Amino acid sequence: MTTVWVPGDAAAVSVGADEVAAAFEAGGAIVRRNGSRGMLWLEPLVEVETDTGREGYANVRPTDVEAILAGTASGLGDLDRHPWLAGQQRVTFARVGVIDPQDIAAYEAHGGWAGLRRALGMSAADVVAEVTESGLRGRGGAGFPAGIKWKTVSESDADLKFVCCNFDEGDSGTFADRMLVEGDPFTLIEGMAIAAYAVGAAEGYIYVRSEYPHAITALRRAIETAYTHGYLGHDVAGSGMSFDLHVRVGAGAYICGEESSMLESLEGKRGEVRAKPPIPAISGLFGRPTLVNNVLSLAAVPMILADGGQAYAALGTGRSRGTQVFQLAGNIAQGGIVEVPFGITLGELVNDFGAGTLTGRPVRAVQVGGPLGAYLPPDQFGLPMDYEAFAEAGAMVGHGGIVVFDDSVDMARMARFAFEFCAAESCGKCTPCRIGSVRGVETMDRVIAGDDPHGNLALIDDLCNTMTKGSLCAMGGLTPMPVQSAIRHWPEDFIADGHASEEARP
Amino acid sequence: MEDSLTTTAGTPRAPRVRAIAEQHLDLRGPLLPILHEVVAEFGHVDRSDVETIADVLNLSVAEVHGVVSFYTDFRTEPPAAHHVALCRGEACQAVGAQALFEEVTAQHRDSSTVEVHEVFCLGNCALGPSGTIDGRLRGRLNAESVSTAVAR
Amino acid sequence: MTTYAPEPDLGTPLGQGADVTVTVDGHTVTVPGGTSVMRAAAEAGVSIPKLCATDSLSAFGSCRMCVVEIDGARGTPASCTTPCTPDMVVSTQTEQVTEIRRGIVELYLSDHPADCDGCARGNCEMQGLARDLGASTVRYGFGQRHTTDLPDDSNPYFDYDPAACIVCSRCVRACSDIQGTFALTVEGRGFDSRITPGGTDFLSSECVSCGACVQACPTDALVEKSLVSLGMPTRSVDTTCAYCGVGCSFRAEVSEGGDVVRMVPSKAGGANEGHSCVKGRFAFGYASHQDRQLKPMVREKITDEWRVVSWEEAIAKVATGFKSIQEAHGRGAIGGISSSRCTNEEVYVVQKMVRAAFGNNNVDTCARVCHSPTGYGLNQAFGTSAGTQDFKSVESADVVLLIGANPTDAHPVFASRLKRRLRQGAQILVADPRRIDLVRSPHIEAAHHLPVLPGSNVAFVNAMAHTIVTEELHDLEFLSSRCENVEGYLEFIVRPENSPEETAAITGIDAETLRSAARLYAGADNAAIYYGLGVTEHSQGSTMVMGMANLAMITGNLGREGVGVNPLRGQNNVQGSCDMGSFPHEFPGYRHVSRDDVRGTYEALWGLTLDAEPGLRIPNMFDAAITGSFRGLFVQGEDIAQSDPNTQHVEAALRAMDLVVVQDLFLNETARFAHVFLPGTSFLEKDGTFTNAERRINRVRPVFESKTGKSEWEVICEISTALGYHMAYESAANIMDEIAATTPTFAGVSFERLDRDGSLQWPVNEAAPDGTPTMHVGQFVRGLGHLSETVYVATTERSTRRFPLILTTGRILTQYNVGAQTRRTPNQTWHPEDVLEIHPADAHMRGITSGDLVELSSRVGTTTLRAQVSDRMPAGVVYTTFHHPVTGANVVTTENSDWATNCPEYKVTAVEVGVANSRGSTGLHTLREPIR
Amino acid sequence: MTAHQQPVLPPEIRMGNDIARQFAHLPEREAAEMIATHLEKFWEKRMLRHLLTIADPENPDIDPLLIHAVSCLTVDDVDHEELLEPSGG
Repeated sequence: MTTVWVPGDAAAVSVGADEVAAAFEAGGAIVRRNGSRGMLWLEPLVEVETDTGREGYANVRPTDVEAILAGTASGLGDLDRHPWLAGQQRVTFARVGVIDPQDIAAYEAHGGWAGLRRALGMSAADVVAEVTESGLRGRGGAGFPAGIKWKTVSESDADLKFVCCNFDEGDSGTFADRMLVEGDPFTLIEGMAIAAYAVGAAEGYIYVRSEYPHAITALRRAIETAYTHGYLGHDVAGSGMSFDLHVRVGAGAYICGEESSMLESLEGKRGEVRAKPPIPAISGLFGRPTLVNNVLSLAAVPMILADGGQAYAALGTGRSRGTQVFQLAGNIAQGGIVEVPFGITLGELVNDFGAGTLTGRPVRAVQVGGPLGAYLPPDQFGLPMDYEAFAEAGAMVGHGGIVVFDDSVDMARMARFAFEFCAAESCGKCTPCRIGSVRGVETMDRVIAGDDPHGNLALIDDLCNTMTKGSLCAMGGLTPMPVQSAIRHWPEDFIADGHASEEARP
Repeated sequence: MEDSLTTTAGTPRAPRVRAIAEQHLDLRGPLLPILHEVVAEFGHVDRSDVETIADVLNLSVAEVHGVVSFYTDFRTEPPAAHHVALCRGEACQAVGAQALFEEVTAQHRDSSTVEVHEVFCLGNCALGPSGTIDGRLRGRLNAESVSTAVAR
Repeated sequence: MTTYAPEPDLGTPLGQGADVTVTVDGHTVTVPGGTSVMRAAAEAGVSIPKLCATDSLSAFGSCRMCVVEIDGARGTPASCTTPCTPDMVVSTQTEQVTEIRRGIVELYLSDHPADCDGCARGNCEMQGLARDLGASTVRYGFGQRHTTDLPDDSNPYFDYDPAACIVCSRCVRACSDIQGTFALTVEGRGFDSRITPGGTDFLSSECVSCGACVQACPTDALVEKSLVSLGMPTRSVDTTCAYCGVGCSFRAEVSEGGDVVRMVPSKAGGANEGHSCVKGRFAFGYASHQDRQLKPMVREKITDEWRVVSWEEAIAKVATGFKSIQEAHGRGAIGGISSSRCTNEEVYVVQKMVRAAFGNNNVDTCARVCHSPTGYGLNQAFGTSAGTQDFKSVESADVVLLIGANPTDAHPVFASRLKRRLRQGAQILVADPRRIDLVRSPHIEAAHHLPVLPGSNVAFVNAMAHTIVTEELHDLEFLSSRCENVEGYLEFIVRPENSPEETAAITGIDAETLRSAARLYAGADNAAIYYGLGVTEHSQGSTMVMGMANLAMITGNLGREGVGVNPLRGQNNVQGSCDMGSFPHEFPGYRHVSRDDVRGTYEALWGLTLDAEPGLRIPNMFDAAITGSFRGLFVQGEDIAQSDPNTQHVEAALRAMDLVVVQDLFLNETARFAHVFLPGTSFLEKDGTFTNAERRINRVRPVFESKTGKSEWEVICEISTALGYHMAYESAANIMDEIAATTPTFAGVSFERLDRDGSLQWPVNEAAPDGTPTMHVGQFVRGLGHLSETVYVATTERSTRRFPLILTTGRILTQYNVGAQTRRTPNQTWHPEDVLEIHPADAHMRGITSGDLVELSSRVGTTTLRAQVSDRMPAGVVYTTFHHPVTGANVVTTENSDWATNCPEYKVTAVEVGVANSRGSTGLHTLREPIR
Repeated sequence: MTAHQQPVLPPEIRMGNDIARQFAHLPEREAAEMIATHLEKFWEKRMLRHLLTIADPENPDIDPLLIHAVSCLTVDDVDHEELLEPSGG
């Protein structure tokens, strides 16, 4: 009988993968569900096991199943050799799309648990040192060196410490966390167990947004399996270490992706941002020292421990070490996951991997790093993906999401949307964000309506200054970034005469 | 409304909510899991549920009320029969989500059986416009495919 | 009296770490580590703009007005949430931060009523900042408002206008962090965020109207109704609350027209540190109530109409009347009762009048009926008649054993302090028949509720001690070095009859629960006992006080912060009235009248010979009146006909007397039996001192002139003089000087000193020049602490077939004692009548449902009130308050009293309850007869 | 309301009995002396005198210990030394 792999990933399912799987079963095939290979424009992307490899079939519909099983359909060849994948360096995503995400034996066969085993044989301090050596920086967006955070938590003295995984992936244009968890959940579990060991935490929480029901199910199943196999619980991998891991579901609040607001939410409170200090590493969840890392940060840890920090640090550029999982989204011909070392240029990602826009029209703008990230024009495509280089360009790498727009985009509308999104998702604690976001929408409406556009853009500039410098967290502090970058690069969209006034130019 | 006092099975609501809350008492910070379960079972959080949960968790009514009102998932009115949530995030906007949202909203503006909401990102940003229809994630949506799915 | 200026707000509390030195705008300042940059700046005299910060709350960081620049630091951090680090250099007034502040104020103003310049408060912090920053224009035009909700005027004392609210959360945080009620929250999020008392209006919410939110509000959103109606105050007077024994310090803020606009709790107040409750904060209107009787009145017989007379005539009548009684019936036929509502100085002159002018020791005080067993018991055990700690001490307690007290209702400001400590992790054991709020309320849960049956306290405390001793959890070192009668006591307490198992049937407390509670108490680093009238108002009230003292001694929980035995005094000056010698056997400072040295002091100073024999206590006076040997009584500020037990007996005694003189604010129940009524002064007219439950002597200052034309002490002096003993003082300060000169524990007290230092806790003398927050450090006042063998003796008051239930009494938050004050304020809104709480099973058995009128009968009387079925009650026990004369709960209480002090056994009365109309009653009334 | 009332003892007997019961656990002589001391320290003299006149050993309503204590009273010659201790009230 033929074995076929049909992705169970939410993206694949959203375009009919479940129906395709059912059709294969009806057709007598053995159906196995993998994660997505990340070549999302090809979903549902079905793979048929052959003697020479896994033959791929793109955009499969139930009606195509008969031909595929009969061997009469045209395929993509062995997927592992597909240039789009071959051009990547998958470290964190190495197993995603390859194995059955719930098959713990397959996980181990593909190198799983090696990092944890090695870590458990080391001192906690050495584990922290290994992470420090890897140069890993927080993948959630802020890019804070993971080793420093781990060290702070490990050195905080407390009866109880926590490890929290921020899986509140709310930025539009990002989906890497979700795909990792749906495609290879044990990697995250292993990363959290290593982190818990390193910092001395006995409990872990994964805060997942409720918009990710597939991931929640996958994670819960995998955690149960990990308990059954002794990788969680009172004796992790026979080491005597105790670590309990819980999944907590958010409730529709973007701000809960901000770490302190996530902690408030985990405590069962309104997800309002906390003022810092104290930092969570010293006083976090329920006032205890808490390590908060993003999914991809924690998912990078097993490899760092398995292969050594140096191996990871060997990848990348400047102070941006290792790989980043970029996500190509929006109006893009070849959208999906591209895991490559830092240093690749924005243009290579958009044009080479992404193959330009889906509509075939010219690219006009790219937003990098989510709704709080800057809009960049194609003339900046030479920028290397590097935290510092982006910061210098008034932009940010963030979580590695890249959203492409063609030339039909109205950048004034997008700038307005940035304020609108902030108004909808602000926690409301600090004044610049709470009131400023709404005033931003109103003022931008006047600009769009042609009502004293110069004066109102000057007001927007003042507002952006107040929000940037006055806000409590990145929500209010960075909302000006898309707004001001749009005004800077596309003034013609804001002013009928095509020129924003000098004073309005940030 | 009938379901504010009784479950669909006809059992009184308050004891059931109390039982749900009590089942979560061993969790740290159990309020959100409890509210999720109440919404899953009853479709919304009623004022009486707020009082019951506050009592079980030994919180003030005001605190629970504040939490319920913060999160969009914890709706306080019963849901319509069909629920469409369309993504208005930038990635989906890049492929026409704004027009889709406006069209579908207009189509169901006066409907008592279909409610349309905006969401910001469902993590399906390469296959937009995305949305959920009665809880199921769908990609590459257009007005026609939304209508077909709602009718199903 | 000072002209009006709000109390300065330094932004955030001080830190508690080791000192750090920083430079703010060129000023160098040293502050404790952990102190915010904002506070350090304030300490250096630099004011940083702020809206969400206030020094009574920890920093929140939401308004962002307080941004500053710090050398070497990125960006513009908020100074409220940034702690000082050594050698930090801060700039608070740069162009950059001013620009940010202007931008924020412009945002605030864009969401604020355009007419807010005219807001009642007049000191709106937001408007002030806008003016200071020159940010009055709003360029955003006519935009959305965060709310269109209408003002909520449901609370009788303050209004909430959401439109004026800047959502700084100070009110929410004050309600949770200071008051501990958590009645306020933010609703919605982002721009829609608005403050709400839980999604309803204030009156129907969980709000207890403590005023902390109003106090915290920086705008006109939460504002006193009185401020709206009377306008801004023009001057203020620092004084002390006249309600419970917590003794909160307030600033009375007064309008141009002389009306008190509001009472603002003082941050400098040692007892309250800026907090307040619904009574002290708002319920002061009685002082100007139309019911106040402002002129002296006399009548020949109590059935006659009152006749308004001059002070001279009234005083002459008092003097003539008392003299003729003494001539006919002897020196001991008259006496006086002083009031715990009055100042130390007023109480002192009353006892002096009795001892010097009456020539006897027939002086007593209303503390007789509340805390006299505290005096007896603590004196026996420790050698002085006072609580061992200050209130602040609770902040160091790890386990609190609360017995027979309901602080959230009766001592709310202390309760807030206690709850804060509990939220920090301290544990509480609640011994009370009722499930009071401290057993379980938001964020507070008692480790154990010990539902001790009324009358069984001593058995309970002995079982606690038995467990501790037999499980060897006692502190032998403390016992051997600091206590006496150790062997005798230990031999007694280990007897099987004191075990939890043996006493369970008496106390109603499960033995294992009690053992667990005892272990918790004994195992704590610091365990403190707090108690109230649920301890004292029993036939073994004094024994129980000694039992608690034993418990503290055997565990070594005395003589330091966080421990002790602490009475929660009922009235503002219970401690003081006892201190001032208004007991029939004691001179000021708890010195027996038989002591020649003490008598000698007063005899020399007063120029006469004093009686060396104890006089009559209040109940003895009543008994003697009925037998005819006691015929004249002066009563100051105590409504004995309502507050004392067995009303019929009290009334019979009053009727039997030839001359009853009442000095009070109102024509109270006792005045129905009076021949002379002398108008009294409210605390807003008094000049003097009150001493609170922590022995803290606080100044009471006149806010306006006496409405009667005289101070109460002046009236007493005039009566005394008319009686033939010349008494005169220049001022209240002069009286305190005499107290200090004659009372060793008050040696260092003077008005001058108090005005300078704020308050002092006695003893204040050479050994303790700055007062004594914690007593018995190192050794007890009496030397060794005395362990008494506290044998449990059951009360004679038992439930019978005819009276199968036990009635116990207490207070409720919004009313106070006999209600004379609070009933004359909008506090009536919350508690318009006394209700009888009854367990569902007892109610069901009698066909009673909530709201029914029921008849409550004991062997001495019957009254009618409304029932409230409540599972807070244990089966077999009913409960009511005694705030309303129309109920007259004391119609049913009996003549039983504490064996040692005759403090009435209010807490145990065998009763029966039945639906009223089934017995032919028709409505809410008492069986008390009209005078005519 | 008087219908409910029990036969009323003179207050001195009622209060004296209350005190006596607190000391009943002690040897009788010691108890009687302590009761007498308490009475002298806190009772007004006319109450003590009245108690002396009504303390009828034959009266079954009077605690025998109180009778014994009364016999120790020295009403007209109170030993002041005993009373010098401060007491509270």
